[in-house]
Amino acid sequence: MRYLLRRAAFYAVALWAAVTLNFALPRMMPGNPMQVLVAKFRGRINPDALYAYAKLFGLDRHVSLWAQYWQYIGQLLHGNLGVSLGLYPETVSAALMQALPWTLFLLGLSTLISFILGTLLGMVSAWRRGSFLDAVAPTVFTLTGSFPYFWLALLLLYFFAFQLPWFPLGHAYGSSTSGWSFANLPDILYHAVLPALTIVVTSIGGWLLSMRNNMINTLSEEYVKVAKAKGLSDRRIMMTYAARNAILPNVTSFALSLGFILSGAILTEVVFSYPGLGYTLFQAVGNMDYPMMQGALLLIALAVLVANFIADLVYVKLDPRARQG
Amino acid sequence: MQIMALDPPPRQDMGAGRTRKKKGLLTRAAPFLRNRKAVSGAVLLVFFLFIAVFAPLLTKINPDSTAFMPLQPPSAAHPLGTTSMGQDVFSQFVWGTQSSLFVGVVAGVGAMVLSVLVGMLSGYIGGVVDEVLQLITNIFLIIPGLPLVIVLAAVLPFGGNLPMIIVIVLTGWAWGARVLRSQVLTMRELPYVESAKMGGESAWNIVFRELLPNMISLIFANLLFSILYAVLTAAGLQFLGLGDLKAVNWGTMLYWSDTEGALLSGAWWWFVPPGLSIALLGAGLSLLNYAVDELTNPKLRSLPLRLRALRRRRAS
Amino acid sequence: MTVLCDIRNLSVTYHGDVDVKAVQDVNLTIRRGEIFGLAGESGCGKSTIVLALTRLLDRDGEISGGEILFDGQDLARLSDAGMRPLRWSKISLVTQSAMSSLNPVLTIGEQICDGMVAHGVTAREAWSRAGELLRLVEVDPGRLRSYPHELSGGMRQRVMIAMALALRPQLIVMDEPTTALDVVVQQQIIRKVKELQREFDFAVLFITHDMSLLLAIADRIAIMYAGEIVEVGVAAEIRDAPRHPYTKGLLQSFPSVFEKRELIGIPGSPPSMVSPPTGCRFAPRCPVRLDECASVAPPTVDVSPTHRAACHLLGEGGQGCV
Amino acid sequence: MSEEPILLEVEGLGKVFAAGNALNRRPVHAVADVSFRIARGRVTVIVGESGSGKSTVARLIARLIEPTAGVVRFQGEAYVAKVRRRELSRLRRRVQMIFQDPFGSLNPHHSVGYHLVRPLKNYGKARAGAGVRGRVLQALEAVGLTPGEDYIDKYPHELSGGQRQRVVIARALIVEPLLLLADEPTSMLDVSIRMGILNLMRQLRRDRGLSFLFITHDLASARYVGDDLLVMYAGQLVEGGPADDVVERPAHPYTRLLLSAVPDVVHNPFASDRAPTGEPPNLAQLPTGCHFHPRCPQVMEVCKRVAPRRVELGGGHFAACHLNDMDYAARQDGTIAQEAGNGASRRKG
Repeated sequence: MRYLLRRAAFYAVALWAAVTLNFALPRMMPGNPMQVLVAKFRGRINPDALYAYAKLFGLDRHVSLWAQYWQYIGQLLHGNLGVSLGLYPETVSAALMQALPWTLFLLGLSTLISFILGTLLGMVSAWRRGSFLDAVAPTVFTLTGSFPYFWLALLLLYFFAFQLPWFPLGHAYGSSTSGWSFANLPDILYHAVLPALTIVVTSIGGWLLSMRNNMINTLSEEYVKVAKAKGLSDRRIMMTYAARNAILPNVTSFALSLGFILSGAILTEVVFSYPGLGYTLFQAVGNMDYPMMQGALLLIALAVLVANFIADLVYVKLDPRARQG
Repeated sequence: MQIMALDPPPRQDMGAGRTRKKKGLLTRAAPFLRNRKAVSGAVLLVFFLFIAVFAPLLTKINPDSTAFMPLQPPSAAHPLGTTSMGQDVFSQFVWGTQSSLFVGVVAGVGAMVLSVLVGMLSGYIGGVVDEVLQLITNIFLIIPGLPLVIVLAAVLPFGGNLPMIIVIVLTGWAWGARVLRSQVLTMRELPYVESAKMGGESAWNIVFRELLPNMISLIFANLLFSILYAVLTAAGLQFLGLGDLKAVNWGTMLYWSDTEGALLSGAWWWFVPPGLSIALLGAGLSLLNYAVDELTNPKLRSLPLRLRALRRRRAS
Repeated sequence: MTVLCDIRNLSVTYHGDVDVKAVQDVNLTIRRGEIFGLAGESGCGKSTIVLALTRLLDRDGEISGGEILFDGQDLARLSDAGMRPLRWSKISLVTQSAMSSLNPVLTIGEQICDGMVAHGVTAREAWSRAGELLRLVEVDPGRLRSYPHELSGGMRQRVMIAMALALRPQLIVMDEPTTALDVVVQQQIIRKVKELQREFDFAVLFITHDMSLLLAIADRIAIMYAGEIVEVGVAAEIRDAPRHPYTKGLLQSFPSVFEKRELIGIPGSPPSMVSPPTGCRFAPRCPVRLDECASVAPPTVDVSPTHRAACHLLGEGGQGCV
Repeated sequence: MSEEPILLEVEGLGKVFAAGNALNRRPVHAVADVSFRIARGRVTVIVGESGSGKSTVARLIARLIEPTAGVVRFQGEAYVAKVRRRELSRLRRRVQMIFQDPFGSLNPHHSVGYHLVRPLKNYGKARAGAGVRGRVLQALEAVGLTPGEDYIDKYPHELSGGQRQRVVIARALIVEPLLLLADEPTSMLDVSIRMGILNLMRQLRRDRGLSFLFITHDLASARYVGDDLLVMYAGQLVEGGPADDVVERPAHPYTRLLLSAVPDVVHNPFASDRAPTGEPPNLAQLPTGCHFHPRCPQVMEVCKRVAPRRVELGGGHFAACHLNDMDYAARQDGTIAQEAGNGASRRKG
């Protein structure tokens, strides 16, 4: 429990850092941010939207930075992320809430597949040192792991959606269906195949390699030797003695590499026009939609923190030593 | 490349009575040369370095020149064809390699230096300094890099490669710092560090003369990882159109080929070279990294050929 | 006492960049119900013998010659599947560090039970027996639900011993079981082992580098040097009339708390097993070496019905070094 | 012991480590109220089980860690809590330390020569360039690595464990210290090599008048090299005095327990039928009163509440046990158990 409390304290600090960074971002633009914005958009944008943005970040008032900061945090606590400059009068939070489920779905699905598959492959290739699988899998997936996400996405799109029209060219669902419902699930899954494949292929190598290395290390542990001396079945030695211990560091790095995978997912979403957070962020950049950009960044940071906390919970469940803190 | 061979040999090798002379460079490099992954990784890396360094000799065509027939497939005059704007893809590729490698190496080295500084400082000094640095490291580790880079690239006022390099360094150092810190923490407790203290060495000498030489392979692996991260992130940003679009590099080549519909018009000679180059360079770096792992951790080494034959014999 | 385990001409080779023969033509017999001590310094091959006997050699280690006759079966030639029924039920193992020998993520109870369950004991039966086993080694049976890190070093080693006893094996191999423990705890553990041994009548192969401990507890002792057995005998013979110069040197390396005497130890250091000396492997460090020691390997000579040693000084009616 | 001048004087030395993390600090009393003296030219041994704090005492004297209580006086100069760099250098020029792990004590990247030259330079003892190599060779030969030329250019991985430990000793000796702190220098060495190092220590004491503080868990080695013996339990000194006296007439039940448990070529600890019980306490949760009382075969009521004082038994022999201090125990506790008197009367008689 103490361990979790300590982690929670850390996440609170990290969240505070993310919020503060977000507050600071518009102030990184040179000059008076308000004037810069007005000059930049010169009539292309609804002045109300710009005003709402300035208000959220306190760019319009001549009060102390400190007061502006507290004002901003107060707004955030009310779930107010401002109004989108590009999609005025839609609010940022509404737009992001629409995008969030898609990212969670795509990323959750592909990360889970990649984690499970990679961990299993790593486990088996370490258990069968020197086998064909062990000779091929780590090298092949190390190579695919260094592929640029977006290029792989482009290639898949070209071959499996354009040349061989097996899969759709993009988007999360077809024109006949819209949004989430159980009846739409086949269509949604159908649209998710290529983007998910991109993420799985490029991220599987990391899990495989780290699981393999951990497993090789645990296999030389004394307790594995004793387990063998006890006459336990290979299956039990592999699962309960070697893999159970080898997976612990993988759970920790699962959380840490989530940020990295998320980055790849953003590029994938852009290539496939997948309406998730990454695509929204990308469009916001194109529209110079600052409130949307910052809102998306904050939400992504929050999502990573939550995922990390879940990983911590799993870790505590798996490792009795962590329970004592 | 003799770096890895500098690591202390495993203890069981330390049999008594053997008197070896100080090893020459060639014998030190031997385990490296025997590792297939290391050699193929190095070959790939050297290939791209060669192109980058000798770019002016490899092509005389200005990569920006739009003087040619658009969308020509590869030919003798244009080994990699032309773009839809009539530029020579080969010369773009050659100069793009230079530009992409430059960003990758500069940002990679920058991130590495930052992680060495923070990691070593945090690990060796300890106390409050360590707690603060560790907190910062963990926050940077957890904050997703690319979205931040995207937003920063959009917000920061100046153009060119510099902002990209800065943001890549800022988002890429944390992982290495964490690894190095934990390594310093274990090494700080080693008796030879305490012995050096008893021998009157200053803190500076202990860090740089006693600890650093034993961490070279880790730092090298960290550098490889940082370069890979930098190349991928830079290409991703440029592909999204967030870099300097007038510059010629792998990322902008892909950006233009994508926006100009090279994919749909089947102009593979345009989008394959830059993408494949990123993949191959990445593969080279990963293979080297993998090899460093194997060379420094004897447990991970693959079986010698003779032993594999022996096992086959036993199995049959 | 009848023979339980007969090791004949055992050789073990580790394959690597160069092949290393870690154990060379070793002959040993372990009798039922005895404590057989195997002493030697680090790297002499004593742990390799343990690994060969329990068939736990790593993937690069191979039994390259000889046989291990245990209860009528040759363990050296058994397949993994053939070996499994013998494991733990006939031969069990207690290793040096109980901390690393216990799986950190399983409770003590689960680890005691799974060995029994693997040999056909029902889970319920195994659990109740596990409680009894802990009582036997004087650990609170409530500890069954504890994790290894919640126990002290001495308790963990007791748990290991309880675990090794679970299926009433005929032989328990103890590889430096007390090296990581303090002397007082060591004494508690050794007393417990001797007590249990009287009760259940199993044989113990006790591996250690500590001659003073071995002389106190073992019935018979074998001394190993550089992969070979140099001397075997009843404990009293080894203590009072050692015949091999290495054994003498070893005994000269253990000062006594109660008696102040000048000791010399052995000059030099053990050879590398990659290229062991020709002839007698101890010759380069031997204070009484002869010319032939450098070239001819010494034969093993019976000094008494229970005592043999391999030294040129013993050949042809020689007295050995005195 | 009294004729020779006192070199080192340790008074009330204590070290409390903070275990746990920022949210949950638990004090661990590694060393508490340790006092002793080392006379010039004598070998003083601290024996104790792992976790008894014996290594911490050596580290505190060498200032590798800072004490939380007490004074260390070396040649009359007092070193309290924080010591400045210059003072530290002055101390370490006269007090050197060698460590348990000969494999880890030498940096694999530096040659033997480098390891020996650095202390000379750092302590300003190597001004003339030519003399340095000579002094290094001399130091190597002094520890039995002859000829020195064969070793000076070698790297640690080319040496055996025993040779390494000799290099470590040579490095400590090259600055010509007066006191050598030896923290379990033989526990990781093969038995056949151990005697060589122990004999080297005895020889250095004899030939150079070097003083030692030898830390070990091995009573036999302690008796072999030691002039004076200090017994540590749970961070405190429980008994001390001339080695022969302590071994032959142990006054503290813990010392008796240790002596009865040592496997020995002469004495068989498994012959007697009295088995010791219990294990050393957790330093974060020390027992009240005498730390040894939960394991003590002669425990009295007073032991559970009142910590014993240190009592001089004559001839430099002392012990901290109520059995040797019955008057004090009686004053602390009106109801002394009758049977406990036996131990005390035996001591006095």
